[in-house]
Amino acid sequence: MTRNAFLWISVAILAVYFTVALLAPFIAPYGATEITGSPFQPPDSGHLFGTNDVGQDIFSQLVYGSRVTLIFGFCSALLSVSISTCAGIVLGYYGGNLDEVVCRILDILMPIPIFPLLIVLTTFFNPGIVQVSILMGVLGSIHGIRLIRAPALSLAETPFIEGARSIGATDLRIMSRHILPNLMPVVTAKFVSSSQHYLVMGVGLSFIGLWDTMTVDWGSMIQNAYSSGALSLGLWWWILPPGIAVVGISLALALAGYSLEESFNPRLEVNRI
Amino acid sequence: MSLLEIAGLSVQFEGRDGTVPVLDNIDLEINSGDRVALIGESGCGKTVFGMSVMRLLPSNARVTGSARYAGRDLLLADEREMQQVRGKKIAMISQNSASVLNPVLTIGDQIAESLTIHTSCRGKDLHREVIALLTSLGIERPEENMQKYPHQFSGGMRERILIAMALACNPDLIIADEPTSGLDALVKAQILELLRTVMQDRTLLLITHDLGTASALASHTAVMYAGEIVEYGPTQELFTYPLHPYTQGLIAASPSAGFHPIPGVSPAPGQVPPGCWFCPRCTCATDRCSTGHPSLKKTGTNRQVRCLRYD
Amino acid sequence: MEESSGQKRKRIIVYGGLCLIVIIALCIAAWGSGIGNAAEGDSKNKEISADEVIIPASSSSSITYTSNMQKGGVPPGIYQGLVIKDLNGTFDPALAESWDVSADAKTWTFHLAKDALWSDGVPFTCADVKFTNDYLKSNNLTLAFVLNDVQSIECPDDSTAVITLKTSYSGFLDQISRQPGITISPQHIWQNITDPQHYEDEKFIGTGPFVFDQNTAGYARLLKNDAYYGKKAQISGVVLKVITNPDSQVLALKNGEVDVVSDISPAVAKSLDGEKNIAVYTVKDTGAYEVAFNLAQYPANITAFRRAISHAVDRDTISSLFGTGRPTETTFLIPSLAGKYVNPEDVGMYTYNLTEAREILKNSGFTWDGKGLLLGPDGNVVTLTIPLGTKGQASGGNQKIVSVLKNDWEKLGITLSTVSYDDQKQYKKAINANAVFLDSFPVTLHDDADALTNFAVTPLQDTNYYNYNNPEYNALVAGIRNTADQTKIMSMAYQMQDILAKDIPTVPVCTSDTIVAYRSDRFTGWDLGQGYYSVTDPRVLTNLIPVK
Amino acid sequence: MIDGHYLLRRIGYSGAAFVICVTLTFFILHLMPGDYITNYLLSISNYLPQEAVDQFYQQYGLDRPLWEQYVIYVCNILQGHWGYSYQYGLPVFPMIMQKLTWSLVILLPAVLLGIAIGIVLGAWSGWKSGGKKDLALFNFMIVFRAIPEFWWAIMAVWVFAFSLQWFPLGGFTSISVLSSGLNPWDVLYHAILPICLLTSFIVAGNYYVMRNSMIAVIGEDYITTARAKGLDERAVLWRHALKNALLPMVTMTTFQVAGIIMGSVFIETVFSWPGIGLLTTDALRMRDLPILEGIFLLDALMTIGAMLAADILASHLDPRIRMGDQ
Repeated sequence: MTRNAFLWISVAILAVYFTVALLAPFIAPYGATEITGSPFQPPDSGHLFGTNDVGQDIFSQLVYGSRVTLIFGFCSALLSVSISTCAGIVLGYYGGNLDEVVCRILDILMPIPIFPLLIVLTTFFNPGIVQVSILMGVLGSIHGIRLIRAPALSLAETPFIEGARSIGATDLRIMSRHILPNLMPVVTAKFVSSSQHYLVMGVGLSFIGLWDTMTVDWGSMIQNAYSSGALSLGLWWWILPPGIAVVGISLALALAGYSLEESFNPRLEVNRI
Repeated sequence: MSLLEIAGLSVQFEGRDGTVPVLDNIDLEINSGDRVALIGESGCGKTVFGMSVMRLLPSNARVTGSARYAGRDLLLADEREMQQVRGKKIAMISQNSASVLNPVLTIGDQIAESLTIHTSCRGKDLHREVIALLTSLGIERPEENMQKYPHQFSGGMRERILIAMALACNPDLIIADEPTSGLDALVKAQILELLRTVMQDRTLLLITHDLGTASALASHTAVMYAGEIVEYGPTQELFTYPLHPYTQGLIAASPSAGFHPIPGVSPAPGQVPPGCWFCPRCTCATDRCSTGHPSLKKTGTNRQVRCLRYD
Repeated sequence: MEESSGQKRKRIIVYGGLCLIVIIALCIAAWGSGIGNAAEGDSKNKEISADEVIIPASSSSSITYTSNMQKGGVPPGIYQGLVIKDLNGTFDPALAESWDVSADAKTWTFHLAKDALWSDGVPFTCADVKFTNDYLKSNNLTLAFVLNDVQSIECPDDSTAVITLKTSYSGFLDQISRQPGITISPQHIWQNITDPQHYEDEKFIGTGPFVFDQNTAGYARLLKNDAYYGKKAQISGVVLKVITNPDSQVLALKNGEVDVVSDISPAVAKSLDGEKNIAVYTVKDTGAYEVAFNLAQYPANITAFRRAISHAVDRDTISSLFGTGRPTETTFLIPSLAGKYVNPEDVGMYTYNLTEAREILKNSGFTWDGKGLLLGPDGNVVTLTIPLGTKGQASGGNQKIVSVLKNDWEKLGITLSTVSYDDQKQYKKAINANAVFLDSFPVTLHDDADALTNFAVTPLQDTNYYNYNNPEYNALVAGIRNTADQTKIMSMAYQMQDILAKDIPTVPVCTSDTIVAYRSDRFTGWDLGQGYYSVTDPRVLTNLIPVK
Repeated sequence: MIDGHYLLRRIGYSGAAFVICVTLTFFILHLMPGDYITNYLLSISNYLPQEAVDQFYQQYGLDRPLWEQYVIYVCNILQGHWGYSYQYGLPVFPMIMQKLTWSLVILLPAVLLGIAIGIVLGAWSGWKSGGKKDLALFNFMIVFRAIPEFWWAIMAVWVFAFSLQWFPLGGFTSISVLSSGLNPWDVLYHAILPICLLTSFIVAGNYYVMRNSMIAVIGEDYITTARAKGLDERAVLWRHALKNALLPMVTMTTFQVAGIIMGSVFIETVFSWPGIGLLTTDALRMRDLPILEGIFLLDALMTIGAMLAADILASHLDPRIRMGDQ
């Protein structure tokens, strides 16, 4: 089995997750907060994963929860990577004073503790998913800009960029048609690894209850199960499914990330399975 | 008696898409005091040859044949034995001086390292030894310079340091792989002069694509094409009366001879044509050249050539 | 390897520096955690005896004690107020053995316990009572607001305190004993303290049945006060242990690491039922929920709408979700707890009947559009948003209520959504901007006739959360304040409940219980009966008897 | 040794970063919706006594204009006064230090062990890259790292503490602390499960970076040179490869050390280990600004210190940085 096969397997797993999230209303037998049974029902045909302490269907919660978790992970990763890429390319391409100034600013911003800042900033909004993911994306891009800037800088000095410039291509065209495609491997790999990171982070934030606890997502499901007796009562069907769901997508993203990284970085290719 | 006797050395690399032959059935004998040059175009397998003798090829290389050094077959020696040979008996001057020196160690440390491994030289003696080496290679202010890091030196200086590293343990054989690549003409001439001085009484295997370097340093020359030796002989004689069409072409292609390049390109490893491998580029190829593969034949007293014309 | 002396020095500096950093870090660690002075062998450290009760605390901040003049919290069972509130609507004696009140509810005379001693041996006198009031006020301490009504405190003798209020206030006892209440502080300790804001008490000299021992590494320990003047504890001490996760508390109970766990869910209680050596008891009606209206906002400003909604709250289903809850039966006060103050005529006012709700809406100008959505008298679709305080108490309960309301109100054509707020201030703002909100509270806040002031507008309180302002009602509230006559108070409370039943500023939904599980092989006496719902209540702790 | 100008420049940046951190956190925290006194009073009482709120504002100087509060705050910080907690009225610095110490009981061994083991494993795996053992380890690490840490922690508590009862359910120490004082072994017994978990996370992260870095290094020409000198494999690995491969690790490690304060929130939550992470979330809920400011300040100081240390360490490892010609 090769890394390539791993990539396809992880893409397939991701596709399943996305399908579930998109078609949630058709897949879930009940609403996410609908009370459809008595509390703590063990799994049966009516409730695939049983019910929680209120009598809500855990399977339906799992299905609807995928939306929140996926939106959070991918939106913040997309935002963060877009900002990093745009800023990184512009800095790398123009260089000079602009680059110097922005890099100094980044140097200064770097030590600011992101995680607590994020937690505090969420209090400014009704801590909804979208707001938090935007915040997270913006704050996370501080570290990403440097990652993109370095290869952009060396690309901007290569002969073919000089060539493009000499035939009168506009800056915008050079950046979008010549530099960006060459950076795509780095950007893609960064996107995949960021999505995994943010997704797990989002579930974690929700687990420690730092945003809207009314939203049904995997983190709050785990938190709910963990604090309302799933362990002491041995209700595995309550605490395991959301955890396994997180592990599944995180694993798929991790595998995809490593496979991508290897296919773009031939040096790592010695690893064959 | 020969110092290093290579017989039937073949190297193949195992890649993702099967194995790729790089060297084919090389025979080469290096006697004590000989300075043998191995010349050929880039990619013909010269460097691989040097590395295969040192057993430094990556793990996916399959080496067959024999390389007898002082009666032992190096290809069969275990790793421990090889460590005794490397640096002490056979030393190497690698190409590309910018990257072969470890950037985080001082050059003093790096030169002293071989001495520490292979000799009992320690402390003040070691220090003195390194300074003597640096001085003998024309590096000024050795005390100060041995505390410096590779990136603080120019290309020519780094090349001198590499030579010092190779000479440190006074090895029986030195394999110099493109010692003058990437240097400008003036520095190159200096290094060549230096090499000529220090290699006067030593055994040298010089790997180069530059005929000038070869003729300046080597007593014997082997010409390599697409992984096999096509001609061998004393340098002076070989350059004056080249027998193989490829050697002739190489000489014609050198800038001093007016730069007439050989038409076509060398075959990629593993994609050699049937018959004589040089046949598609050969100006004097005949029909039988494209069918029968010639073997390396002795001609005259001390010449060898691989061409059907001399059969 | 050859090294010059310069290189050697460099290396020594770097590695030495790294080692130094590690050592410093370890030293800080040792200093902060008190590892360094652990060996001192403090003589007051008594061996843990078998008859010390171990109670889990849900956060380390709940056992971070500062002083009883401050907000940070004090160990339970050490400080006492004049009276202690009994959840049956009466008051038990504490430092005051008995009390009289003047007819206008303005002058309160407390007869203090004569044998009461501070735990350092100094006798407790009326001077301490007077000092507490004066000190709180002269130092502008936050808790002083509890005593805002107090004009002065006189001490005719050591064991009598006469408190004169600024205005008549029949609910004064409730005021000083309900959370946060006021406990009496020792004058001989506090008179020397000039910076009470930042004073950290380490001894906690009090008069209660327990004395403070220590507070270390996630534990707090109280010992029995042998010199206590009242009913002495029969256990030798109390240990509070931090276990943050409620589920871990249950696990700890099963393992025998703690002796009691309170506030467990009905399902957990059920699973503990068969366990050996574990007993479960339920304290009824400790919490309550209401669906409240903001009368300043459309459509809650329409009385008919509120009336209709009062029939669209399925109190039976909701209380069934709480596992142990019961639907409330009256307009406001909870019958079993408020006892005699409940007007029996109003019991059972808000029956669940969607048809009737629909009828009321139809008769008062509401219509429905083609999709079945409810249109208000102004012709617009009625949509409601319920603000929720996520970090507020019992928000889980509110979630359950919302899910049931949503189900029913959608049948009436009302679209219901929720918004969560992380902060009380924002939440209160949101309550003021929306028509409907939910409230949940421990019943201690609502079980007294005085608590009906919640709905009033008075000189002290120019508005209320309901934005309810009925002059007739306000007059009754003033009336209740101004008298100490229990019969008068009762009849006025009845009238007020009638008014509330008519105006419906709120729909009481249900009450819920607190379930407590304890190790029956260790202590008995946890189940003190109705009204004592906190396991750290000194009355519960003094009632405990070790099994062996 | 280190280029003086370079060091000065780094220190200059650190100073600027610190000022910006302090300013940013001050304003963000003070503009944050909600305040302590409202939360507190509403949690204990049904109505909000305005006089108590005003009195609180006055006592803590919150009624002054924001810039004035900021100036006072900065002056206090410069004099080493970190203020008093709203909740407890206690000085913030000792409170934070006490919590931090308890956190460090877990974090310090975990970070040190994690970095050391991660580097060794990563270096070994990268050195042997392509081999069976390397691949087994590599795949194991990928899977391990993909699983969220709180999930591991919950499962660990479930299996080891509750089902098998090998370890305590949580807390710092057993109850004997009350009678016989703090016993380091007992603390270790309570800390061992969280330490193991945290260590394995740090190992997984560092392993991956170290392995990649090692793979990049073993392709370098100077490794061949070292072999050609006759060095044995161990010497090549430790003397020539490791030092070069460590360079990218330095930055990575910096951020780990810097994130140390908040990094343990999940573990602290699951193991009832009331350290600095729980103090932060608690203070945030209560809007206890002085404590939050203190934690941010400490966090910024630690981050800046760690980055400065990383710069110095990197320049120690890499002469190219040291000589000032990056």
